[in-house]
Amino acid sequence: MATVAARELADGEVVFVGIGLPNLACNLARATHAPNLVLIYESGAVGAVPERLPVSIGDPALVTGSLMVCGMADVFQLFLQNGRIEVGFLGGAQVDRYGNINTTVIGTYERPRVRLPGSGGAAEIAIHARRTVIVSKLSPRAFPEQVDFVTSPGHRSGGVPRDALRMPGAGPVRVITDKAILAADPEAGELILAALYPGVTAAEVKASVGWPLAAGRDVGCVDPPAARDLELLRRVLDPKKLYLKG
Amino acid sequence: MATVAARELADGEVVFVGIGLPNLACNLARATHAPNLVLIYESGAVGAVPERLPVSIGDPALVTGSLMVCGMADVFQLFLQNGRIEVGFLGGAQVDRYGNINTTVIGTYERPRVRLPGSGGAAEIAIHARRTVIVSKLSPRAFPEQVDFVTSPGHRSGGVPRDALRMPGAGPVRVITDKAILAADPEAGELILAALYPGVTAAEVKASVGWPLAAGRDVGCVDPPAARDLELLRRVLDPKKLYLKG
Amino acid sequence: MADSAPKVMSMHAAIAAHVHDGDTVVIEGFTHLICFAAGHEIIRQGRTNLTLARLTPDLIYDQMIAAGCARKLVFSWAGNPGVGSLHAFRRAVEGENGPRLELEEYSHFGMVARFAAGAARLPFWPLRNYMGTDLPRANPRIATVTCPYTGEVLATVPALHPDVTIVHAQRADAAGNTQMWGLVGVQKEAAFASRRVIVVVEELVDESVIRSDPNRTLIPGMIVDAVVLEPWGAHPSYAQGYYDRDNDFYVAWERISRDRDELRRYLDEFVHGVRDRAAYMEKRPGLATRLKAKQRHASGVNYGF
Amino acid sequence: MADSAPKVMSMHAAIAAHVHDGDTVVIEGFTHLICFAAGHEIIRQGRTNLTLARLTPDLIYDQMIAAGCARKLVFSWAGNPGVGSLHAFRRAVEGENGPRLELEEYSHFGMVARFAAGAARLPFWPLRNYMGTDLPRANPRIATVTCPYTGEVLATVPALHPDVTIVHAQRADAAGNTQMWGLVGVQKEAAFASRRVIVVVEELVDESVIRSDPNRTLIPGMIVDAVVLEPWGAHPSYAQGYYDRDNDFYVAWERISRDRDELRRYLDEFVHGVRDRAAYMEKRPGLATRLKAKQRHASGVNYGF
Repeated sequence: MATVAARELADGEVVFVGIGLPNLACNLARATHAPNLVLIYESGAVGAVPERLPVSIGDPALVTGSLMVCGMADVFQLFLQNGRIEVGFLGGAQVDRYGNINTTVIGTYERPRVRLPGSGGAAEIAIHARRTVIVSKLSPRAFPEQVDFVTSPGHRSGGVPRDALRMPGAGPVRVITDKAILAADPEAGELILAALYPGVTAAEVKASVGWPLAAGRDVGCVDPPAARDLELLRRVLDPKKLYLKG
Repeated sequence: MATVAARELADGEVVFVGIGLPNLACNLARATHAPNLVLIYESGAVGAVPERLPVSIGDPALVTGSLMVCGMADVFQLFLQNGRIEVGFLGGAQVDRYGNINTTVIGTYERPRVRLPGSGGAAEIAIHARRTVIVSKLSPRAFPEQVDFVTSPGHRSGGVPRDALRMPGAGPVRVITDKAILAADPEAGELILAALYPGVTAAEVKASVGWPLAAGRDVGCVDPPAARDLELLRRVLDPKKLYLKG
Repeated sequence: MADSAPKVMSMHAAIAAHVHDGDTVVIEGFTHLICFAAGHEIIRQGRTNLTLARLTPDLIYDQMIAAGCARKLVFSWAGNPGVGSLHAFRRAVEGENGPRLELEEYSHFGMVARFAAGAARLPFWPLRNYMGTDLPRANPRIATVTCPYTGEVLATVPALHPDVTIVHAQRADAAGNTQMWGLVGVQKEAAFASRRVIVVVEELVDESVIRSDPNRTLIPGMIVDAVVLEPWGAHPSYAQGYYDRDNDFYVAWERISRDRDELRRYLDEFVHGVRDRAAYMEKRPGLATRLKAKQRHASGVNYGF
Repeated sequence: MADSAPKVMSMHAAIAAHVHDGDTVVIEGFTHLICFAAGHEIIRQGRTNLTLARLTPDLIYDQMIAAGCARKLVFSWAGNPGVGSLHAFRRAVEGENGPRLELEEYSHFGMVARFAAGAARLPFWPLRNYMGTDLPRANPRIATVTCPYTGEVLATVPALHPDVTIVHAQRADAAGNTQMWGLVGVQKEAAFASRRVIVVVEELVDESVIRSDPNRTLIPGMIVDAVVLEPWGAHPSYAQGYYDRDNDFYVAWERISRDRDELRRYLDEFVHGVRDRAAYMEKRPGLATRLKAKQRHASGVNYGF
């Protein structure tokens, strides 16, 4: 997933990095095809060059040697709301048919069965980043037809499309999972099957998703990770296997 | 005037310092009875201890050795609008019966006879400082019944009192001139004669003011400057006579 | 008015003087410089009915919730950063009987904007946000305002005015002029928004150190009520240039906080069982050596004229 | 997107590429770090119909007004700081035929708020101000908004989005990551509000210098279009740690600007008569020695972990 997510990033882009796999993907992209990627963390570190894999988005390794550290009022107002962030990574407990993400509650808000951490910066990243990429493992529980709570809006929330809600960013253009890549249909905003990992069938992916998953015109095949990338991930970027579990 | 203005300041107060005589007065107070005065300049210098008399409110001597330097957004939002400034000094080309100050135009706004610099930070200092002190030389031209343009509001502007306009600060409590001290009548908000400099008559002051100047119940006599204060002003604080002209 | 009473005091004295039952308390810090020492002292002094506000409740608010200090939580992300859940928080919120802890929930931008409004003494702050999310449904204090120029409808959040904000920093002078570097989060705004401010520092320095680099000062002494010297006071959080984050403890908290009894034993031993932070550190031989920061010095600058 | 085209260029090239006739131009700096060199190059390149915006027009905008660059002035205090008037400005505004220069006038707080709104991409900024003043009568763009929580009526100003902002700073790297200290005014907000940004520096430094002290960075390279190395480019304004303000010149400007012919002679000799700032400095032997800053070094900080 990390290597597939890394391919979503072009050199020179400004990316709002979340913790976990997105962080790994961004650092992999920076170490390979995108040396001029500018990593921004909601903690205030801009142009970070972490010497070790950060264990949180507030890790001291993100500060030492970074280009700029600013307060969080600046992060959200001058960078994000200002429209300076080109790509934002998002993840969540639930992702639905229109790319809405839930990181707030399973169950009702008032009587939650599972209380999740909440938005953090995800709601505003989903609204403002020029595009977002969702990273999440595929399962029927994680991909319901409709999320229990819209923390971070996708292409349609409550039936209303993004542009009618005047959201500045383009929303989740791609969803990177462990079996396939989904992409947002440009018109309907619905997530459809875009590419399959080697050895995975479309039926398998459809069975892992809570709505009748449509397939794009050309369902591609995801290239397997390059040996060099795996080597980098395992030896250099995450030698302690903090994120590369299983 | 500098020595008289200095007496308006109590030790430990936080004072928003203007350039010219107010600056001299504040530094005199700090050198004498108010060593813990905190000087804040609209340029962003907080707790300044200028080694030389600053020639402007943006002088580098205000920065070197100060306690804090912040951006102007913080000066106006976090210090002034937040209500942290106890005393503000103001001056102006015209001061009227209710302590309104004009630093914008003589004549009409559209066709000014004399174009003055404008508000700078004066409008918001007049509104937000917990109290203000006006420093201005007495003359009929400088003290008309009504200013041509209200840059910085006093106790009544357009006939409406401060509290009806919901201004946080108390407004100009004292006007320090070269002949007398005027004070705002607590009820009417009108400037009245509070104290005379030695050798100055009430009639002389009344002749220098464009409205029928009332006198307070006890018109006091302003103590002459202490020899020590004059010495300090002439030898230490303004040896080049930048502000102590004539 | 810059008060002339001495501000430097012990953590015990600062909490006793400035944190009262029922207060809205903010211990800010985004991963960095979170003042665990102050949270522990609040637990030791048995404060109750507190409204705890901060962006990321973190382990310290989880401990305070477990210890019974909190009535309400105002927040935007309640998790164990990089690890998982805050289990005392979850136990207080999940389940069929409904929450035992009142919640007022925003996103990070919303919380930052609440502090910004408080610091500027504006009643609200506008932000372009929340369209399409369910957050305004969960929290009716998220409202809207119409731009007088463009007619656009923007989201608003109300100002937050804590009774007391506690800020941990690398250094301050005795008057509370405080310098921080590395991640500075929303501490400046929280302090200016607050009725009272306690600053806790790794080093108490001479005024001349502060005055040598005034652009580094984030919080002026004039808004500070108490200054506490408490080295290692942010552990298991960190202080850039002083000590690293104790990630092992964050990982261990997953296990400790899952179990009420284990959590109680933790509080008994490391909070109630110690008098102050020095005693806490004595219980952890080797910690200081393991986490002590390496040297990475900033290039100099000249302030002369 | 961080552009890969080289950003370091001459002042001539930067102005030619990024300042066009009719643009809204901001050369910010509150007394400190005012980029006279950029203003002079704009005059030399004969730009016209500019809307000049900044809090304090200062001598540089007086010169640009006299040179015929300006159609409009957006400002809050138009004087010669510590000295008196800007006479070219006054001549353009006073008199019975009415102003030849369009004015849009605020107070400092209003101008700061306009830049803050622009930087945050909000259409307006709320402030508690202007009650009782005649400023909203003189400038109808000062409007009001009603707080959705308290019903209070607050003043508003509209966002300002300059076409180009020029910032003078002590140091930057080749990518435009810019560090400033001393008075920093409203430069960060102006740069973020702007469509294009030119940074002019006393020293072009290696990226490692910037990275050694990231909290000192005010403007990130990703929003910078051009980087110009121009030592003494702020004279007669100053650069903390590099050179003092040339107060003698500010005093002299009172005399020079009072007289149209004398002002023209000044522009002929010191603006049109030189190719660049190096040539300007050659015309002033002794200036560098007289104004060079003394050493007052900041206490160090450690960024290690």
